[in-house]
Amino acid sequence: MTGVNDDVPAGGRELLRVEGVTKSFPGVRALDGVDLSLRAGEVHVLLGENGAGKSTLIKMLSGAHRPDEGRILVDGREAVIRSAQDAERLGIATIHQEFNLVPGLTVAENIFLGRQPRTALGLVDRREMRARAAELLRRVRLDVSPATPVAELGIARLQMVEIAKALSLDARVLIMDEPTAVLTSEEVATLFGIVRELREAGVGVIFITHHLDEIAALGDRVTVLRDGRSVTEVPASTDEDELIRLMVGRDIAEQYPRRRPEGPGAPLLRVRGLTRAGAFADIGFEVRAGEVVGLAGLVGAGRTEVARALFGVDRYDAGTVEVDGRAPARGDVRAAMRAGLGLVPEDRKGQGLLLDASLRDNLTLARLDRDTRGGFVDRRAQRREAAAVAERLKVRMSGLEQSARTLSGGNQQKIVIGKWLLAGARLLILDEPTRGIDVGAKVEIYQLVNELTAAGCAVLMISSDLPEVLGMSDRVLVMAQGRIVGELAGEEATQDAVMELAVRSPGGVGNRNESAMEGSDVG
Amino acid sequence: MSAEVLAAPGSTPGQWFTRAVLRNGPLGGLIALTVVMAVLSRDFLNGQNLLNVGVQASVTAILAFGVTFVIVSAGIDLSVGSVAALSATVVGWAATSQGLPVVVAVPLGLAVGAVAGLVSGALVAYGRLPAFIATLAMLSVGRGLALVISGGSPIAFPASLGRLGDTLGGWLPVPVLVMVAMGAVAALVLARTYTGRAMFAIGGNEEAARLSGIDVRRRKLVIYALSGLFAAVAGIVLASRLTSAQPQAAVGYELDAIAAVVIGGASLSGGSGKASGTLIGALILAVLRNGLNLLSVSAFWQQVATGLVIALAVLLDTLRRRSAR
Amino acid sequence: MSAEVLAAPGSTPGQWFTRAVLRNGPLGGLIALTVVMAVLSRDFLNGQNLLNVGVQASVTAILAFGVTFVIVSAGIDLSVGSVAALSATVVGWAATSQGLPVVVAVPLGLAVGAVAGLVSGALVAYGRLPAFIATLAMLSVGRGLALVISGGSPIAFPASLGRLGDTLGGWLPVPVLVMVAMGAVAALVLARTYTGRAMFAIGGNEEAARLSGIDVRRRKLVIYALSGLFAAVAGIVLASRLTSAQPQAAVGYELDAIAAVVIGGASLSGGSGKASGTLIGALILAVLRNGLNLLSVSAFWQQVATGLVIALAVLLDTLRRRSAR
Amino acid sequence: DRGGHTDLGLALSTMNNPFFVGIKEGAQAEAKARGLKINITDAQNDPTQQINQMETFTSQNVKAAVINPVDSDAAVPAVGVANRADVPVISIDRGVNGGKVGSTIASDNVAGGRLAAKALAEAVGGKGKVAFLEGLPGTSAARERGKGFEEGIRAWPGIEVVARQPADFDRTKGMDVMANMLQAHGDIAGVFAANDEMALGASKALGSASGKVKVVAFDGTPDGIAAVRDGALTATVAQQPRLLGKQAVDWAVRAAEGKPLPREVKVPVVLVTRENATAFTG
Ligand SMILES: Nc1ncnc2c1ncn2[C@@H]1O[C@H](COP(=O)(O)OP(=O)(O)OP(=O)(O)O)[C@@H](O)[C@H]1O
Ligand SMILES: Nc1ncnc2c1ncn2[C@@H]1O[C@H](COP(=O)(O)OP(=O)(O)OP(=O)(O)O)[C@@H](O)[C@H]1O
Ligand SMILES: [Mg+2]
Ligand SMILES: [Mg+2]
Repeated sequence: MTGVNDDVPAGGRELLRVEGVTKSFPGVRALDGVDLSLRAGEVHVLLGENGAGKSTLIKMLSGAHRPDEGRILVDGREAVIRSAQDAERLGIATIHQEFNLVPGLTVAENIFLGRQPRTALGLVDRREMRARAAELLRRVRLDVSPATPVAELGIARLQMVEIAKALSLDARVLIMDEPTAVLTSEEVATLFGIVRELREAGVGVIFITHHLDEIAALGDRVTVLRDGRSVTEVPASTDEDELIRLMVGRDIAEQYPRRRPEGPGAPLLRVRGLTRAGAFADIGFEVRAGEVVGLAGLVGAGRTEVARALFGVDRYDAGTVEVDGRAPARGDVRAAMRAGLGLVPEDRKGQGLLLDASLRDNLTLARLDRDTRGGFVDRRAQRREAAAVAERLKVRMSGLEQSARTLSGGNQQKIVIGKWLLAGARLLILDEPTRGIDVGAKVEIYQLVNELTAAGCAVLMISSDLPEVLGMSDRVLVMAQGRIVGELAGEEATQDAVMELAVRSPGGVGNRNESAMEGSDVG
Repeated sequence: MSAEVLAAPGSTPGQWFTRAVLRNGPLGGLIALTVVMAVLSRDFLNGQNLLNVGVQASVTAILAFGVTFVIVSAGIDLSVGSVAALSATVVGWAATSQGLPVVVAVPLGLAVGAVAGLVSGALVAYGRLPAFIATLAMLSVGRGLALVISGGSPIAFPASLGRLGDTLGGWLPVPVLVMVAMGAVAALVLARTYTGRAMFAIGGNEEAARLSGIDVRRRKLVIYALSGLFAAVAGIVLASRLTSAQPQAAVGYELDAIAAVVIGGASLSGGSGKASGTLIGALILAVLRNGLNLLSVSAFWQQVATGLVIALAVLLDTLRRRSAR
Repeated sequence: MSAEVLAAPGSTPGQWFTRAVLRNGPLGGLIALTVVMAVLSRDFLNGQNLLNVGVQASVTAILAFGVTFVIVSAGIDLSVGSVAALSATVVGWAATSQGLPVVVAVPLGLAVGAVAGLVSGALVAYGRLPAFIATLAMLSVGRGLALVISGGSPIAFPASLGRLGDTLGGWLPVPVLVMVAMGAVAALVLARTYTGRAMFAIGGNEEAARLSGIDVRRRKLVIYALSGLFAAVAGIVLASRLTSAQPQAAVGYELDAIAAVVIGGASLSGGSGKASGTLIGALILAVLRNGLNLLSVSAFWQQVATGLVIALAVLLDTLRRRSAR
Repeated sequence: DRGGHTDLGLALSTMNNPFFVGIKEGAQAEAKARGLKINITDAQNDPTQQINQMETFTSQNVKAAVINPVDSDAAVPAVGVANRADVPVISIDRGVNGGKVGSTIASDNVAGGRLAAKALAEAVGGKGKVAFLEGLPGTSAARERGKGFEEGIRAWPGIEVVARQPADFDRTKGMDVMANMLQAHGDIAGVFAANDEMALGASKALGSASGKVKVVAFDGTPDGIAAVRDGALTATVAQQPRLLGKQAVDWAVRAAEGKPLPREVKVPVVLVTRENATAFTG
């Protein structure tokens, strides 16, 4: 797909202007004199590594944070944005990087949270609210009832609800912080369609993404942030290598630097007939020492469920799991760990980290037993081990006592992986390992995968990022509707081949519409 | 979900019973307990006794409705027993000691309750105190003030207010009516008002609520003030029943109220809760106490039994939810 | 952080004071309160009175150390007062009514405390009850059992155990020694044992702890059992001071214990807490009560003052953390 | 004045009952009349707090201390605190089972219980079913009054105690427990409540039946006396809390002066009925 914008000098009058904005958190200067401008009818992409300050910048515009210095101008007039209500009044709508949905409430109520339509008596008008929500859901092509509690939705659908919520504001400025990180190509295509319509209607859009390919497809201008400073502003048609260089300050030779060790080793993991009613059925595959096996599929295909069952988090109804010829007990995480498995979960913050604990405690958590002698923990050994692994992974931190919450996404992910290195895992299951992680940090994680396989370990990599699966896997398994529908070895694994399998129902009949295929072109 | 229909054709009574309990959660628990009591004591299932149970549940239930707001918004209110006593004491003091008319004294008492709640709310919202601590402090302060105002002795309640504790037409107890009315108000607030929906939003995900433009701090003020207001109503009903305001009334009622809310199916981590559930929770506690008295269970064993039933009731509800998955 | 050095050269005493309080959190609060009391009452700052404060803090502090474990793991334990009374009653019953030797009676009492905790823990870990409800049930059951065993009357404590409530060398109170020893054990458990580190992990993020191979449910059993065990020790110290086991002892102490833990800087949402902070929290409460008594503040106003100081102490700590950011 | 000096200490078991408030007021009035400074503390029914408060008194160097024990056994260490500091101790309302106590000033709970039994039996005409509302389980007042009542009622073979339930000395509980008892025992002729508060609750629960069912109470609080006057209660075994408080101060002063003291001072309990209610002043 070609950018429609390459030659059109996009945009009209200036809607928004940020001048010399500075913001510090304890120990970090997150923003340092940042400038940005947004015109009506343009898509302005913010680009930068993890921790560059993108989210902090947009939080100034949405009223979540106040700048320490600098000014924000809306329609040329200085604006003080103290709260979400102020932002709303100024016509600014924001989709934050973290979901801001209330699990117990319905889709309709989440969309109109804090702005529910009222009846004459001042009570919430549910009928009106549902009708208006249904309209918005149609617009984002989300096929759920407005009365569904959002707790029942998967992560991609949550993101679409967030988008519907932002659209409901009819804002003049729409800010989207990594909206595509959790979407599949199909939904990305829908989203792009909506953004283009808005651009036509004169809305100014600020768009943050780590997927470089989306920039040319959608953007008009790009502002690159590095270490809290705005480095430069370039047209969106700038080529990817140049963007990477601007963003990370150096060249990255290869985005997917997979180095496969000589010859496949002995089978490490063997799964046969694994089934759990309602989640997945008859899953069988093998992973050999030194291999990276990719597990591709559309969101909701059941990949996460399989990973959790393998690792003993959830039970399964039938089937066998063997690690190194031995079968760890079902539904027992500790048995799976003893057998040599490790799981890097898709929800890094919710399931991977003790956000407020130190990096030392996080890194050594999975080997707490081993560091314990006679009930007492060898804290000195823990410190030594944590220091060694943090150094090996090149974690950017102020020290081992820093809390995990204050690290950037990529460094947080390194901590989770480091935890399993210290625990001695030989087969690592990575579930969406680079979701929301910048190009530079991604490459570091891929290099780590290489190191692991070179040392005789193996990796099962679940990812919705097709180029990543293709670029890093030695073999690709494709799941659809809870079953493995195909296996593609190295050279046969192309985007088209994977997508064709992924959208096919296990019965063999394709049931997805064309937009899925169209969306896959984006990558 | 707790209102699902009891439909189970073609099963034995035992199966039916188990299923009824499991399907209907707190209501099932209440029914089960009622059946057990009716079987054990022939005095239990008669109209007068059931009205007694209603009266005995009323104060706890009214307190618990207010606490429901707080718990739905992921807070907790330990001060309701003290605030109830303080409000009633203020009414008694104003009406009896100061000779103010009842139409002034009662609104004054209600205002005191709301202000006590407001103060707790301000400590939580603006002082960022954990709700447990802010309301624990208010528990102590409220009780102290009630004692100071009354000098430690009960204050007679004006006769006109005593009627609040009486019966209508010789049989329908007014406290039960007040309980039902306050329950209806609580249900309406929770389901249909802006503040009610904000309670669910704040309890479910406070950050999301804030970023969606809900003024979380101001809402918290309203939530705790409502809890204080309900406590004041409960205190006035209690004092009317006794025809005197007791500064030491309602000691420890906060734990009963919280237990009623949780037995009624609300989660202490916020985001869920229903007025109907809370009513059922309060009724379960009242049926239990009434039944144990009817059965002449020894005082000591009554405490043991109460603990067991509280644990059992919530356990059943947890089981039900898990099996519903 | 609370142990930072008090270094503030070149500032007025007022500034120094504010800064000392703000920098040192709970310790700062304790120092401030002590200074205030010393200024207001000349009886406060003498050796004997300070030892009295230590003794008066001891039971709350020992209970609070146990509760610290539970709060660090994001739970709560409302049953500690009841469990303390139950354990002491069992010791009295075994030693006095059954004539068992003290070396049998005391371990029996400790075991009863641990088992009561274990039961709460099982309800939380396997029954998935909210800790608030499980331990509220245990509060009721424990008290009931203490009354049943004692028949409602106090049981004399054997003389040899009475010494636990006495002084060593005529001045050093044994309860203070026990408090310090249990505090050291608690600090060691929290900082250096597997279970202690697991408490922080479970409290920090239970799901992450489980996915990192910590057997969360079994650890919860241990955590609540420890809390019960500490409660038993507190109960025995309390009964030794009274030279008799009182089935109605320690009513409401759970709220004091929880307040001590939170005043000491722990978060009720789990993942943080220190034994030293808890000790300071218990001392703040004891200094406050002792000082108010010394100042002859009326009993009613004492309750008001206690509430205010609890709120203030936690407010100061919250302020400190915000300014430290 | 940095707290100034304090002459006397009075450690009350609780103030959550008008009876103890009466003691407090009697003591306060007497101390004021004598120009003495008295520190009155409230242990909230917790014997440990009582020890703490005695320690406070010794820190204040009081000349004498009065203790109103939460529990007779558990007060021994509290008395020990004063003994060690050579502060003379008077106990009030309840005895102390050990330690060195100058005088015990009390109305006799056991005797009062017997008196109540007699009054109730006579009121119901020597026969019929009666119910008993007990005090807070585990407290000495509940035990002793219960003991006296059980002993006393045994002398009346025509009377059967058909129900016995605690209502924790609390008016609300008194009302609720009475209502529940009436369900199981609609035919009772009389009730003994171990304090006025519970009796007032019970009489509310009896409602229209309150004329027929005789209620005998204990304490003689202002509310209780008023209820006897109105006929809501049949009788109450009145203690004289103000007198107790006054005498406590009297004897404490004498103790401080080193004068000899009697071991026991019995402040009589008085059966207050409709006839003498108007005349009675606690
Ligand atoms: N509330 C906060 N407290 C402390 N530090 C913060 C806070 N929010 C952000 N930071 C820090 O500010 C810096 C910028 O963070 P920000 O979230 O803006 O980065 P980002 O560019 O959005 O990164 P990503 O691509 O990972 O989303 C980081 O160092 C981050 O750790
Ligand atoms: N907690 C849950 N309750 C109910 N259904 C769920 C739950 N979690 C997942 N599901 C459903 O189970 C199916 C498999 O979801 P799963 O998350 O395993 O898919 P996935 O292939 O891993 O997708 P993703 O790309 O989001 O990781 C989906 O239909 C999903 O909606
Ligand atoms: Mg970001
Ligand atoms: Mg997944």
